[in-house]
Amino acid sequence: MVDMEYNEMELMICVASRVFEDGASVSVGTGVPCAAAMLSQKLYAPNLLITFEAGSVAPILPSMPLSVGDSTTMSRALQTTSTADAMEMLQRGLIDYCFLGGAQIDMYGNLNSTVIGDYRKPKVRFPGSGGANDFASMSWRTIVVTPQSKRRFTNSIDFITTPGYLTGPGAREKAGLPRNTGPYRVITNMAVLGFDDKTKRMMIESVHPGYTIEDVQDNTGFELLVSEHLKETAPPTKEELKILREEVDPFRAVIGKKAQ
Amino acid sequence: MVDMEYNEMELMICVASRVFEDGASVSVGTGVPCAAAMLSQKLYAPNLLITFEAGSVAPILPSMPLSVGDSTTMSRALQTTSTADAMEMLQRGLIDYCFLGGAQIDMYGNLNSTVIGDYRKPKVRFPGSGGANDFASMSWRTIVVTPQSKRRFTNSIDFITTPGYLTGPGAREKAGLPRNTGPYRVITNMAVLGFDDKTKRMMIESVHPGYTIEDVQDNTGFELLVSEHLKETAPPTKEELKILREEVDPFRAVIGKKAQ
Amino acid sequence: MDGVGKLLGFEHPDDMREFFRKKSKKLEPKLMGLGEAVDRFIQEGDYLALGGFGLVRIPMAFIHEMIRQKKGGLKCAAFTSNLDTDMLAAGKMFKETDVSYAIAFEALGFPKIIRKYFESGEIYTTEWSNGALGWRYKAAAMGLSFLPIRSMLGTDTQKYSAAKEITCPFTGMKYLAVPALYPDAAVIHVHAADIYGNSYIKGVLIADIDIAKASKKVVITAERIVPTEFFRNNPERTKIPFYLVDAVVKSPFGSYPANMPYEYFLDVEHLREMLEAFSDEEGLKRYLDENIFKCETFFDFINLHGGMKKIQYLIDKENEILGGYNG
Amino acid sequence: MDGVGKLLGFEHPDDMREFFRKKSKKLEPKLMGLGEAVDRFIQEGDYLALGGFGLVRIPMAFIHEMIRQKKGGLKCAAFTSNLDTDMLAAGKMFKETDVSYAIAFEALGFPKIIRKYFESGEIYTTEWSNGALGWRYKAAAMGLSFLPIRSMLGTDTQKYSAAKEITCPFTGMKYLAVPALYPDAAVIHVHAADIYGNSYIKGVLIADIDIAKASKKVVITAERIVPTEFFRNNPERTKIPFYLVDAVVKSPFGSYPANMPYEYFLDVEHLREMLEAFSDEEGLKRYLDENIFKCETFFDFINLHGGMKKIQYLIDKENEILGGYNG
Repeated sequence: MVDMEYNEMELMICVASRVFEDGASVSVGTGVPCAAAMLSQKLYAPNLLITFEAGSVAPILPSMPLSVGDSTTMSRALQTTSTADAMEMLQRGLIDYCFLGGAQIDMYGNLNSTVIGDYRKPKVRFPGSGGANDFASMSWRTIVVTPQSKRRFTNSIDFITTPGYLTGPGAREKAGLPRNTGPYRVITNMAVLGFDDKTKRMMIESVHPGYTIEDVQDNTGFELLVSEHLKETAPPTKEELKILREEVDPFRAVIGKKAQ
Repeated sequence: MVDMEYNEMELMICVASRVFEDGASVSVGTGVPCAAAMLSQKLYAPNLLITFEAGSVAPILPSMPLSVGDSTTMSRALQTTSTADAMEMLQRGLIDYCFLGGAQIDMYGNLNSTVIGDYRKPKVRFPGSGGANDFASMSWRTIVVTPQSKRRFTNSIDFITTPGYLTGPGAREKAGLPRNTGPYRVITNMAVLGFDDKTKRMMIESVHPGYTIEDVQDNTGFELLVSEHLKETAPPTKEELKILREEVDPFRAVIGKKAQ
Repeated sequence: MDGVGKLLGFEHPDDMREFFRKKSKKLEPKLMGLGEAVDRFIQEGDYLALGGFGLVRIPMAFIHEMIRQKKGGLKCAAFTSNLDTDMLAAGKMFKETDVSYAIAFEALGFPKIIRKYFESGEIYTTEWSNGALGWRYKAAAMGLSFLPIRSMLGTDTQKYSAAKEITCPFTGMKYLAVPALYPDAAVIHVHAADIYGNSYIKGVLIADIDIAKASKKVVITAERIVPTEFFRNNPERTKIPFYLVDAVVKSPFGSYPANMPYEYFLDVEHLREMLEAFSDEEGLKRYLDENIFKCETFFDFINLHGGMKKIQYLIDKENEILGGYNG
Repeated sequence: MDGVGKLLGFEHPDDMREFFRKKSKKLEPKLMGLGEAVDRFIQEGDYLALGGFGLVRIPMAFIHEMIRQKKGGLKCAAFTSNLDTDMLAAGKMFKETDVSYAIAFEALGFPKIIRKYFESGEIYTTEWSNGALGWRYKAAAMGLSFLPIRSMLGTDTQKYSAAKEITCPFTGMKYLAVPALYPDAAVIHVHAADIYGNSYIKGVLIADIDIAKASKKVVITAERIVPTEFFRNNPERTKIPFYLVDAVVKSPFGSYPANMPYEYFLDVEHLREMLEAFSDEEGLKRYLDENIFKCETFFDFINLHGGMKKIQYLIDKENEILGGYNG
């Protein structure tokens, strides 16, 4: 019997796993992205092509990697190559999805994972871009997974580490970024958000069971648009939870953590 | 007993083999360059680093290659890599010498191996640059091996395939080519020619036994300078001929040909 | 100085991104016969890139089948190709070419009739060095429209190319910008491939990895088909990954009479016969008739030149040079 | 928009050409001890590049010895380095850094005291993405002063970098030009090397081949020293060729507590202890004292954390994941 209670991490992973079409390609990091990609491979997209920026291509992951280049990422891989190769695969347009987090996100999906406060005198210093800027610049669709809060969802973003739609429609193209790319979904503990085609502003696509539009808006520091086709998010299925808990993350390395 | 008679090909190979310092690096092609490099490794520069543009590094050549990437070039090599790698090794300044031929050469050491006549309506079409332009642009010193004749040594060169000193002092740098590079020696059946430091014009350095300065000048379509330190070329030694004939080219693949 | 040559095989990287986005990344079987691969993946007007170098690792069986199917009107890169582009020239299959080295069989000599074809004015050439043409593939492989390089500058090779001069924003240095080369179709002969297209090449890689990344359609011809476990067990073997590949063709001895490193040496005897035959129109026609049009399979062709006995001789020769297969 | 960050580790390619010209290409023995390698090849003020990535294939024994010898005043690249640059930060060994990813031990958390060091203003940072920093190495590895790239554009990461915008001469596209990165010294941990420096890396290569080509001095630390025949018998094994290398150091288990793919897994237990210790100045000082200053050799350090038994556990764990060494 699967316990149908689920925590926020489990919810976000299950929802994220449904994004991929079979045969899509994805650049992943450790943690939630990896769990979502693994779950998706087992349930929805058996041909999901998983790549890691340290150089591994199409592994059959035995467990959650702790590091983007650790041995699990090479397990039964179809190729082990270089970071430049992985980045140039992105630059050639071969990667459909990437998966990011961040300390702050604004209404255009711009992300901060560098500093809070002034760059030269930061209150908090985070790791910086890592591969995030490259992924979000060059993959076709960026997916962000992050908990919903006023502090995180803010237009007073201290530093744009990673490009969303920058200052709005046309701004990515003007900056020189590849055509037709950008943020696609933001998956939080309360909702799935998308981006309005015209204005490129963040928009509620579906609200998770137990939450309302107001809950989502109250936990966002800027005004959200609401999709005409607003839905309630389907909760994690029995199958999703079972496979996530038993096969994807049996040691609860990711699903045992608090969403942050 | 070594037959001390030698043909022009043997002479040019022996003279060329004396150019390298031990520990120098050289990009070679098939034929004379390869024979000279092999002979040099056996007699003068055991640490001569031989590279081929198809991607082989530091082989112990069992025999004369027929093709720049054939299996002999990989025999007991220290690395098999790519053409880009080989070319970038040149671009980084890691290659001391390269070895070229050509249908025409002018007083600045510019070489033609592309066409005789008009480019779009050639009387004769030759193979083109191959790696020659890259080698002569980016290695430190270019060595040319070619028979001496008025037809070949001409300032009416139809096409500059490969850069010598272009139009004279400073022209390479002005064109954007790397600093302090250029033609170093031209080895013919009659003489060893160098280039005057100031004018970058071709200059007789040493004349082979049996030839005079006049012979060389009479077989050259432009006026040659003569080095202050003009010498007679030392003829092939017994040791050079023995090793060339017995170890380097036992099947006379190169030394059995007419110089052309 | 901007090159005056026609720019061939160039695309905007954003257009190529759209193309590569649509290309399937599924692990799906792509094995097919030579005939089908040539028919489906080589179209009139295509810009064709061939793997290998000089007399080494040439997809010769594929080229024979192209000639048999009379594929024509192509563009191609003569990138230190001789045997391969010479064969295409023999079939009068291309009209435009980026040339860095063509015609001569390197140390063995040159086929007169092919030189004549190049001199005839029937072929339009844009000039490059080997380095430049290799970097054009690499620019495309990196997803760029150009790469800065330091060769070809100041020469007529530059003048008759399609390169442009640029200035380094950090040093003020002059560079030559070589434009990306995105071939429509590439054919690469490898040592081993699985049915999905994962491919192993042993020995020098030449420009083949960049060519596979740069090209819109990639056909792999392989000495042998191996289980995918060959790659999963040791993923550093994968020189060309499956997601770049459109077709896999089993093509044993497919490089003959060229050299397949670690497998069989080149057939000097046959190459000399080819040079002889390629002296005039009549010899050329006879060679193509006997060796291609009258042969049903590539083995039929090899049988004309000694068959098993010749192949064993070339394998023995190769083992002498490279000490046998040590994969 | 030109980046406002300070340009670190840059050189004119012509100056680097002169440097590389003088570097010996002789096949000569370069084997030496850790102490000598650190003493001779790491100088105050050097720009240092470290091979590996995150918690994988880190030259940890070398870093310990650098801390022991109190090497300081360095510049370095924090190229998805955490364990490595965090250790250097722990020793307050660098003042300026190109940073693409630092501080956090990826999925395991972050060491508070290292974050504080980065927040203190004592370190000058120039900002990059992993791709950009990797391409900076690659530009140098290609002998260029820059490469055009399509990421970082439009962001503050671009603003605080030292990159410049350029225009493609063929398409008019905007690119970011990232300047070459030519480190003074690189340290790369590999699976096997011969005494001349020929080196084999198994599994992901990260940016290490480009780093080896880009750097003025290259130190290889190797799990094992092997005969040169290991490479001559199968020259595709050579990931880094001897002529790039200045020193070879035998360094078994030299990546511990980080992961050495196909050899031993990372020691989560120890990494968690480090995170704990690196919470405050006192814990940090104690960690460095006990694990480095009071240890004569790297084996002494490993013995503090379980020695043979721990190592065997990590080997077993690795064999479970990658099925044992299948070189």
